[in-house]
Amino acid sequence: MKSIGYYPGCALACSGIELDLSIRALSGLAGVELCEIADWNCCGASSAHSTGHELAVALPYRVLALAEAQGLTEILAPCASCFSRLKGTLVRLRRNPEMLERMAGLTGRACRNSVSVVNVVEYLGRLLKEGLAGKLTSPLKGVKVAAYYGCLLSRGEGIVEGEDAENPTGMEAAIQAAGCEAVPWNFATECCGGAFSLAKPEAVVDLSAAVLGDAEQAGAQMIVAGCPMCHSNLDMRQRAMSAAGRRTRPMPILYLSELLGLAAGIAPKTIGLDRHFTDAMSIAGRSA
Amino acid sequence: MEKTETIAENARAGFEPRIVAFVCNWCTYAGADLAGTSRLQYAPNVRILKLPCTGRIDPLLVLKAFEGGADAVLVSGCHPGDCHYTSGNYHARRRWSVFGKLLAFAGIDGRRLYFSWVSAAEGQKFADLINSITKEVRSAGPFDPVNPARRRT
Amino acid sequence: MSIVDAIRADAAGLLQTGRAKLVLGYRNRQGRRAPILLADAAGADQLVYDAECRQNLAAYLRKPEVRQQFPVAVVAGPPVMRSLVMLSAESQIPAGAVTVLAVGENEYHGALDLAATAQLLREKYADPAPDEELLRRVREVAAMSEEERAAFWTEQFSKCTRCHACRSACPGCYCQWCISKRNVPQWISTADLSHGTFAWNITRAFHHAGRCTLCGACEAACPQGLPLMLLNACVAECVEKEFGHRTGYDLEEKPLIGSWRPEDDDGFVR
Amino acid sequence: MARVGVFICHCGENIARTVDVAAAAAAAAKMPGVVYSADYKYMCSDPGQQLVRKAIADHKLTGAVVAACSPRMHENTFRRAAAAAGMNPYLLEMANVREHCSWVHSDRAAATAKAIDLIRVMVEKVKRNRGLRTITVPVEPTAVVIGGGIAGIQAALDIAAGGKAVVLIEKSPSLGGHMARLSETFPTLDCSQCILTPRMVEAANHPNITLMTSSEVESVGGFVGNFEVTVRRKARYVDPAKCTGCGECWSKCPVKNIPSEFDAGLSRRTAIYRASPQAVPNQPVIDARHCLMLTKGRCGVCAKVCPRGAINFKDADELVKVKAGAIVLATGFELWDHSAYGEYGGGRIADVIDGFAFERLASASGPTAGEIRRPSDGAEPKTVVFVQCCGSRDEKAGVAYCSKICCMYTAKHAMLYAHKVHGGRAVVFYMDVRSAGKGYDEFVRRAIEKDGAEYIRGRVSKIYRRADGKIMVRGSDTLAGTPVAVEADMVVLADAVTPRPDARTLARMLGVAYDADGFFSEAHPKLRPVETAVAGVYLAGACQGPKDIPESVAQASAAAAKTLGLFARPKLEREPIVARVNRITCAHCRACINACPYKAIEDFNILDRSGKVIRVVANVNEGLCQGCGTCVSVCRSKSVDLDGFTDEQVFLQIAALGPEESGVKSRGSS
Amino acid sequence: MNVAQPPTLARIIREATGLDVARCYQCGKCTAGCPMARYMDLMPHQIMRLVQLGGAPAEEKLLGCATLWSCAGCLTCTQRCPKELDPAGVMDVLRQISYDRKKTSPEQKKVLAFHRAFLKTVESDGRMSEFSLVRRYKMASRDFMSDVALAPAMFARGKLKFAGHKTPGRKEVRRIFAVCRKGGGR
Repeated sequence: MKSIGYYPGCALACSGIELDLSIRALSGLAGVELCEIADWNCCGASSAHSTGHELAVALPYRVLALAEAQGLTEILAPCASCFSRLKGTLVRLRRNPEMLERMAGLTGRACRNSVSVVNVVEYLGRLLKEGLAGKLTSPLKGVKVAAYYGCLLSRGEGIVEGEDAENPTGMEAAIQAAGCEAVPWNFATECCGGAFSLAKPEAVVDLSAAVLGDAEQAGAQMIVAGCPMCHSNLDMRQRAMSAAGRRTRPMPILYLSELLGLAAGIAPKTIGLDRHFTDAMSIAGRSA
Repeated sequence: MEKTETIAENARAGFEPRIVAFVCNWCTYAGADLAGTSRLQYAPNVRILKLPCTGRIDPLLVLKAFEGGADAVLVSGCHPGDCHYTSGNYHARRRWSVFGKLLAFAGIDGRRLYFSWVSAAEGQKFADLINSITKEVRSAGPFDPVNPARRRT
Repeated sequence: MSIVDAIRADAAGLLQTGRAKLVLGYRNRQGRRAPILLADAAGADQLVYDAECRQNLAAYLRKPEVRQQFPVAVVAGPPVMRSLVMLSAESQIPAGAVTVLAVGENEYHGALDLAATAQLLREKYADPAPDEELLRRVREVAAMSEEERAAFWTEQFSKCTRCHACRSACPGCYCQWCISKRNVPQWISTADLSHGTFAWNITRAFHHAGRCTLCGACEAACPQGLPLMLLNACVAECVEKEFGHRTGYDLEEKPLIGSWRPEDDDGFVR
Repeated sequence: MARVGVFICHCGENIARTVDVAAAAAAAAKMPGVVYSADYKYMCSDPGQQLVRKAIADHKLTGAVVAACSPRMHENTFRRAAAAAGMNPYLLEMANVREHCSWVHSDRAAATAKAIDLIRVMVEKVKRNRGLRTITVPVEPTAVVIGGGIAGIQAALDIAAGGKAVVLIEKSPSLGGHMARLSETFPTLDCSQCILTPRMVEAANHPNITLMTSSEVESVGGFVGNFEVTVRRKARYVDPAKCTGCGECWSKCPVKNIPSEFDAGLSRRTAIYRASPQAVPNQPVIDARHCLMLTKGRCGVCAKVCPRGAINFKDADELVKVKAGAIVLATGFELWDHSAYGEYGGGRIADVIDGFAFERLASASGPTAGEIRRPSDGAEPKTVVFVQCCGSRDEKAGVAYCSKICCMYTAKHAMLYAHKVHGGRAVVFYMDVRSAGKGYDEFVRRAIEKDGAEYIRGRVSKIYRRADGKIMVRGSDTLAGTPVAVEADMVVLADAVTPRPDARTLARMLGVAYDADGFFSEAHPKLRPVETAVAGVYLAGACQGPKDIPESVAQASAAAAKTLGLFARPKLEREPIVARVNRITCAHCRACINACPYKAIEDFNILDRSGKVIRVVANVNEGLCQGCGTCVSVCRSKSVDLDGFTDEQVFLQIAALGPEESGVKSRGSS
Repeated sequence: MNVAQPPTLARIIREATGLDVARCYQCGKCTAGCPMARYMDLMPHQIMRLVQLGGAPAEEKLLGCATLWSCAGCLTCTQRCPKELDPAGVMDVLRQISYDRKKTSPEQKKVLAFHRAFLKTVESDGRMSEFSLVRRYKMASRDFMSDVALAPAMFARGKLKFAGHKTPGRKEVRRIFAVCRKGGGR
């Protein structure tokens, strides 16, 4: 893999900035060029999906059409939500060519639906296989990690491929490559509350706390996530959780890419480890 | 519904196709029985000849039926996997596949020869099949009894 | 040593050693190629072989006078070799009864038994170059409208006198009691010529499904010049496309008509 | 010269309403060869049949056509009548003018014309019918019963009681099957082994029963009355003639850590072992995969301690051929593997067990002597959750069908638990309670009302083990409309009942059909539930579909009755619809031999006086031929023909529909 | 003989998703696994049941319920449905109908406000920026107090930026919104 199309998505510019930073750092290290799709737009996330059937397809369609027009064959969507919207649309259009035409008319952009979309777990897995593993010079020996997939990296028929939805294992190889130990636990694919962080914070606190609780019980010292939404819910809401009497000890939440970044000896600030709400810098100390 | 339609067309065409159906005893014959017990109406143009199994239905019998003056021939038996004799219909299917293509190549109109799977439970399918075939053959016109390889016009 | 010399040498050798009591080959007769049944090694130098040798000598194997002389040797190019393998698969050739003087595309492979012949065919002649001219003719007929095609064949079949030269020329037609000879009941009508000829020509083509090696002997033998190869080619193409069946490459070959696979074409069935 | 009689039935109004029967009778009378023609209100009635019999006799008929209902309805009736009148029954044919004519058309003219055609077709056929004689084949009065569970045992005992020989083949080293592993049985809670063990012993000792344990069917040839079954008797390394079952060997065997199949892995066994203390025959076998002597070539302790020198490490499999007239399939079932349910822990949680494991826990002869202890730590579970429909009725990850017995045994489990663990809490998640059966629903109610089982209607979505050891069960109560979470100490999954994976192989050997799930198919779902489509092969027990014990036993006895019925006559009569080869014209291309689904056609050598083979031709074995006629169609020289459906007959039938005859008014010339 | 059926929700769902809700046999596995169940007034299996039931009262209940707006779309129900149905997908369709027909119950104003704010942002900028999203959301929901504590920290961490990023193609995006609003390319 020399280069790959890149769809950062809205969150990676703000709340999910660490994901963006760490992905770019790792790609640089692995010598993979990220070609950001010019003029990309928001995928519509769950809002478009919740309120408008057409819109929920049209927005991702435009992104796919742009990517294709810019000669990209494969795009990385690190945000799990963007990933599932883009790939979901791609799969639907593949099954429904009639809709493909309608979208072309609706957006005024033609598209053969030829690009493929990969998520952050697949992408990092490939980087490791293609040589990154050898560059992980300062592994975090023996750190116990709970691999958290949440919903969008484990479920979705035809969207998440090559994973057992009830028992996904995609992250484990990466975690071991980073020198850590992936602990078995029960909430790897439970929901954190997702897009309700603003509208139903109480639900998010409730569900996220349960996730943290189980990870802690399983003896995990940190949780590794792939999705910015999960990350902000688990990371940002910990104070609210303790306020609600649901949590006592803080639990660092890292992106898988951050973990690998550390293991590769990249400076913590470069990958945004200092931007977390719940201290993660202490983890950096663990890397040999 | 179907019947009145049929009659109307007869009036127009004044031609009633003769359709010979070679069917197996266990599925299609029983399916036709079911059409009967369910009182499903269909065009009276078909004449059923019963054989034990589609395996027994030599494609050359089709030529005989044409020779005998049939305007079209239907061959029908058990769905794949349901054969009472386990594999007679599989044998038949392969023969038909070759024979059908050969006849088409030799200039026999596709509307003269039909193959179908009709199970003992598919009375409705049998009735619908006969009706649609009758329609098609009626549009194809009489089969030339003197010259099999030419459609009389 | 030229191919012909090699054939002559092997033929003579086989006859002398008694490994063959008879050699079926080709010779010249007034500048045309004709079959010869050679019993004496001395006559071996009459044997010839070239592109003109189109007659399928495997057809002679059904004749009593030949069968009584088993073991025999047959001069054979690839199509004839395939006929021999097919006949053996259909238990028409007793074990060891036939040695093949195998002539390939401008090389001679020597005197082989049938097993070796089948292997040779699989290794060197698995995909014979398609007869472009024949394919063109087939496409032509296939492209016709139904009416045109019907008219075309009516025209062709009307020429048939049912002399059955096609049958005699074809090694696959070894039934002493050919369906066309059956009277009770009568499969091929003799009363109604047009029906009879249609039935006969269709039946002949169909009975060779998965058995015809497109050797061309039938068409060559037809005094009326019926385009029999069109029908053969149509069937052969269907057989290969639908069932991946190639005739005459395997002594254990199961008959195409008379075996099946669950995944066989089902699309044409309602 | 043919003398055919035609008998046209009004079937009350059923035929007469749309078909002008009088006109039809008149037309029939004019058909060449027809010497008698009549119509009658109910031809199948006694006077109707009388009319047929009389006409056959009076007019010396050589053939008869009854134009009435479908032959499926009354062909036998009328053929019997013909026979009674001294005519060969196969000289009578039926023209189906009801199902295929009067009931499906309403245009009287068209229907009548068609009826006349159908009659003419059969008249033409019957002229060429031969008076066939039913084929008789000798019957070997020995039954092979495959499977030594309760169904197999019952079938074997009933057949043996009928005075016929039985060979009872069991794959495992002991009789008893699943039932031997049960604790109590519903709905009476009587002890399973107490009722089963005597029957096992009886079967083993019965003079008419030959018991073959550790044996599997290798291949099956032949046909009804004359099967040849090849059985592989697997090496047991213990000489049954010498072994007394004293137990010296297994008490000394050093390999002691093999999970016991019988105890669902809840206990350990040795490498030389017997399935259970009640095993029949009560003799050990050596498990070659674990025996040190057989794997590493050292040890041999059992041989040293055996007082009778019964151990034989050189023992090898042997193939035994059995001739049999009938075969009873009783191969039973196995439980669906719930590790396919990732959301239930994927089989990785020790205290999430299946029904058999619970049976063993509850069984007095089980690893815990009947005390309910959970596998992980042997603690007594205070809360047990029972989950029904685990894999059943799940088109996505499991099987689509209902496993039928789970509702009952789960109720039993809940009950047994309540009786054994006082103050314990039994929670049952169910979708529906299917308890149709004598005393069954009362039984379930008792579990709920007397023994306090908490029934919750809803599927379980997730089961996981918390760090504190509690097993969380997340289900729902669809009636209350709320999710329900239960903290359990042990979970029992009522796994679906599935056919044995090797049943398909056996089915193919026998030519028996099986359904999409792999259960053997009966010949008719209602009227022939015990037979298969293969004559002489019968079904008993759960190999045909989920069944409880009484049903299995009932079907086993039915299969035995069928078998005894078959054996009641020394010879067997079969429909004489068989293929025949014309030896003069056969070119021996072997196409028919290849095509025959029943391997009924073989080579036949024609010899000269000196016994030298002059020609080889095809030859049909009447006993094997089922009359499908596939061979007829593949024969190019038309040297094979089918009795009752000869080419000649079909030709005449076709001709009978020719333009000049056919009733379909054609080309407007009406 | 077919009498024209009024387009019931069941039919709309079949046409939109190809799912036949009649297949649901009410096992309740969806409800059992739903993380948001406790925030729902109708359980997922009850949603399926009411769709099966059909008729005006059932439809009123369905389109006005809180459940549609409490579904997190985590797909747990869909993943585990033994009848291979898609309760989450059914929710999506119902939610969209509820939104189009303006049947959404007032209690859901916060969720609606969020979605509206989100889409407004995307419509004007082509992309979403948390800042303008939060601003719009607070205005619409009148829910000023919650999470204000987080804002400064977010700014500090570069997780909230005043400058919402606008994409050049936003006009095009606006057109797409416009077209979809009037029933799209249908």
